[in-house]
Amino acid sequence: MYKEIVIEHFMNPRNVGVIENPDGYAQVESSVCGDMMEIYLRIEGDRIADIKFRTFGCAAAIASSSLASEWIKGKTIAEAAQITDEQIAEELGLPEPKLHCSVLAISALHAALEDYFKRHPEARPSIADAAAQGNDA
Amino acid sequence: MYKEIVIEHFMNPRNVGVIENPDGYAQVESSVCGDMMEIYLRIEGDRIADIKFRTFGCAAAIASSSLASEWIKGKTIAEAAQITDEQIAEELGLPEPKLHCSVLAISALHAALEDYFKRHPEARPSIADAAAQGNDA
Amino acid sequence: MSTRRVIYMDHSATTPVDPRVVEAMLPYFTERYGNPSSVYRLGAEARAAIEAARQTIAELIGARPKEILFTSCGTESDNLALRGVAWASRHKGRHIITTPIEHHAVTHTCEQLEREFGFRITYVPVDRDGLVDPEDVARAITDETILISVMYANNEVGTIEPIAEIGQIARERGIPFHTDAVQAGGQLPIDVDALHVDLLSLSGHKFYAPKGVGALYVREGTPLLPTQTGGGQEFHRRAGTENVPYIVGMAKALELAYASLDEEAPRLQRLRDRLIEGVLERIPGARLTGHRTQRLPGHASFVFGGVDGEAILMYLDRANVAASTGSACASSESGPSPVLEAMGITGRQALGSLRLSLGRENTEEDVEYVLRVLPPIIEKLREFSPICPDAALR
Amino acid sequence: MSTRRVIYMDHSATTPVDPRVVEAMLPYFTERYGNPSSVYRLGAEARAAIEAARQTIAELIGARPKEILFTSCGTESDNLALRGVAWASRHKGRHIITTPIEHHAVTHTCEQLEREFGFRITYVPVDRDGLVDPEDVARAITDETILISVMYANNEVGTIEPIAEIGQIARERGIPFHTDAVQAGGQLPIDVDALHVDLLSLSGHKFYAPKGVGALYVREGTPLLPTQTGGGQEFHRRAGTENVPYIVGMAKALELAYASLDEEAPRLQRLRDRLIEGVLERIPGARLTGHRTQRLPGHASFVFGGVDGEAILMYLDRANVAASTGSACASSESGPSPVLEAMGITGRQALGSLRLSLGRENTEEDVEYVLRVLPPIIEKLREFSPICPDAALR
Ligand SMILES: Cc1ncc(COP(=O)(O)O)c(C=O)c1O
Ligand SMILES: Cc1ncc(COP(=O)(O)O)c(C=O)c1O
Repeated sequence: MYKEIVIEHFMNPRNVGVIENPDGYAQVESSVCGDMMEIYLRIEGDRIADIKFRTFGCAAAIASSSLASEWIKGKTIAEAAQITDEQIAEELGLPEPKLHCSVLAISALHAALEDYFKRHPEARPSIADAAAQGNDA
Repeated sequence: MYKEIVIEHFMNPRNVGVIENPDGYAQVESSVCGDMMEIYLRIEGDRIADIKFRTFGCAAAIASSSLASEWIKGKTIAEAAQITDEQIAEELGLPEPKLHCSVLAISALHAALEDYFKRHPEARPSIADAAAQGNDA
Repeated sequence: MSTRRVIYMDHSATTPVDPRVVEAMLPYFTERYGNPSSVYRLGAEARAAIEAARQTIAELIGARPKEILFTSCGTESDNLALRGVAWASRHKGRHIITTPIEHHAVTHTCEQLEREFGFRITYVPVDRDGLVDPEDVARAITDETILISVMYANNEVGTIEPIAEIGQIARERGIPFHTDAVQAGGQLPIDVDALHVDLLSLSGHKFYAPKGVGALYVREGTPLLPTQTGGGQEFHRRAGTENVPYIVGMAKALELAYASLDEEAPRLQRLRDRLIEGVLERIPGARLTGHRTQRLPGHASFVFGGVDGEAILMYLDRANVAASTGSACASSESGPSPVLEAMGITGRQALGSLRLSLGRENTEEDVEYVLRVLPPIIEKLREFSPICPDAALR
Repeated sequence: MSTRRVIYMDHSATTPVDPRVVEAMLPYFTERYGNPSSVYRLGAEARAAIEAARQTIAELIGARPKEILFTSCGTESDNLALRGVAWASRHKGRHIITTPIEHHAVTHTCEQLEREFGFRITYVPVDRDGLVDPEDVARAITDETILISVMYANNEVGTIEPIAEIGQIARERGIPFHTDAVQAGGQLPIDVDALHVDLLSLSGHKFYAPKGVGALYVREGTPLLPTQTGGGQEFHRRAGTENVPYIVGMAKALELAYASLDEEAPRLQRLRDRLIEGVLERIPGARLTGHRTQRLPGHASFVFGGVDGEAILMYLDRANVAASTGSACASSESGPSPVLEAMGITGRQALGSLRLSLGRENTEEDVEYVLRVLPPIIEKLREFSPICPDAALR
């Protein structure tokens, strides 16, 4: 059911843990299956300097969290915001019933960024920026 | 499905054939499955001196005819009239769906005797005789 | 049993399992025994085996894997097709079109739908050869028609029906079309698109897989209410822990059948034609049932005047030949065959039917042997019979 | 796969086929391949094998041979019991009583009867241990009640239900009583008269026969409309060419299971109790689900706070232990288990369930091995988890 890459991330998830006094934080739940994820961000300038997560969920949920954290860490906020759940699911080769697990990881990231923007409205990328990023990619 | 005795009678049926100018004759059909049987009787005094039959039907039908003919041959009319389809079915060990095949043989005998009685009313056993026979058995 | 080899000529009733199929199944009993729904590796391994089998069968009949459901037999496939579509569409209409020569798995299901659930069934007629006229199907369609079911090839008389033409008509009218391809599977090429079918039944034991496994092709978008509910197996359309060994075996068997079809079909056809010729030549009053050429490659069927089919079988059995009279599955029902009746062969004549269906192990010698032993059997039985063969033949 | 032996502790999901069962089945694939409906000797031989199997199973559960129907799996047995009785009795009433902890083969069938065919279903509650109170069943009966269905032993939590008492109540009210004995078959003694059941489902693959064969006991006189129609097999109650090898295999397997029950049940029970003790002792916050003593001899099931069941399974798989979370058949459905919910174990807590079900090959060493590898797995997963175990436990 799972590809080896899922197992690998699941057995050795990157960036598990918490960050004390994070710059961005969120806890989200999946309405589909009850999975839950927590994301902690440390942001330096426009860059996500550190990320930690904790996930309650199946192998796919934990692997999605781990892969997402790996991709996010070190990226600029604008870059990180472009990562989609489809990309995660594709990279992990998730089977259909597990697609919602990759959605969970990306929702958690967005929620944690939102949390950061609430306290740092100046950091929120304008729609124009986002569009420019999109064209770059 | 069939016991060896059925196969034996079926492969080597006794008394197959016809009797020219029989004393009693009948042709009967099964309403259940379309089987058909013909019986020819030669009667001497009160005894069934000879019997021949021809049967269109399955192994059970042919074996029932054969066994019945064997039992009937040489018996008195009164004795022969006592033979029942249950006795035939039991001797052959017929499975349930084939019970009607033994009925066919006995019906044919009764019809052939009836044919004889029509021409020889004096031979018809009285009810008292039949009852006496019954008590004897 | 006798030590003499049985000459098995009842492949339309069932076939021996091919040793290569047994080989393919064996690991799934004692080693790869995982439940395909389990997440661990033993389970994933079983799941993968099923999906590979599904892929194989889909490719062989021109379908997509998602359109193949595994069932427990041809009867279940037919039942699921009929009842599943009937229930799913019952608010649209309650009229079903079929033929009088279908297998009991279809006709008795139609009868239950009629008697118990208020459906109306139209049986379009067949001709003397057992052929359905597509025009008759077209004429039978009403606004209430929710399903048409016509078999691909008949089990009793071997006739191959004009499925593509009927499918075309069904397609144009937007009515789901089911074909019972249980006899055709592995014997005739199947392409669900070329045949324009929406549902198609297969049964493993007719092509050297075991008894107790079948498949139903269901074209995407065909309405179908599951008739076996429970776990989410088979895309939530047929619940029940999957019979992994048999599913693997069925795919293997169908693959082998189609891989050898190009040689095997003409070979069987030659044997069949020799058998038909020989029987008609050597047995007075013998008559072929079913179409002379548009018939299953290994299928020869006859009626003989004045004798009963079961009696012929028993004599053949003693001569070490296994054959059948009408449908084996119908042997618990007595009386003349409704299939022959529909073709105009009625009453006692229909009781004297014999089916010889050839398969892989059969050789020319087998055919010659049967042609040697059969005529004296018929002759002997006719001696026992009160029905003059000539009269019976008219 | 790894060369290390897998420690298989998922016998409630399925079992490996016993080699003696394979042995018993093998001749029926390639040698004794006749269709049981055929009249010749190859057919009669197959018929005799089926009837001998029927006799064996009937004797083992205190039934008469005519009351045993062979099916294609436990799911079909459950479906036939429910749908067959429902349809046969629908003019009498449309009320069915069951429980919320039945297998999906029962609950999803009830749901379809309710949604599509106008039946009304009452689910009597269970207590924290998963036990049904017979008094609740008695109270749920109305004049419209046509069937009661309560499982003998639950697959997820192992609890054994008071079937005889419920059967007594059903008997007194003249209502047919079905029990799903799929988990109990071969593990608990079954006597259909002592249990007062009218219908009872079995599935071969839970007692070392293959997946894809089942049986349904139907007490004489119980109303039942066939749900698979066609040939006259199984006393006209379940059409379809019989799966001769598996039928032979299932009888053999059940015979073996009951022949060794007196030693095997206490042995499994000891292993199970050691497993339960060990887990509760070594894993903080672990909780047993199901009744402590009134449970299947080899069945141990738990919930752990703060971790997800599937994640536990995957880690166990890597440690070469095959186990399950809830019902394997339910693994295509997500969300918390309705069985645990019915027992008051709700939400995220119910997601962290683990079932270890022991069987013939399992040894004391296996149990000790699991007790060694499981605690660190739970610990590690809790480290990943945002849910404080203590909070999750309340
Ligand atoms: C045309 C046809 N349909 C359906 C069936 C039923 O298939 P099964 O024997 O697998 O139940 C058969 C075989 O008996 C058949 O010949
Ligand atoms: C209690 C119960 N009932 C029914 C079934 C279904 O049986 P099968 O897997 O043979 O379809 C199972 C097994 O999955 C079960 O545990």
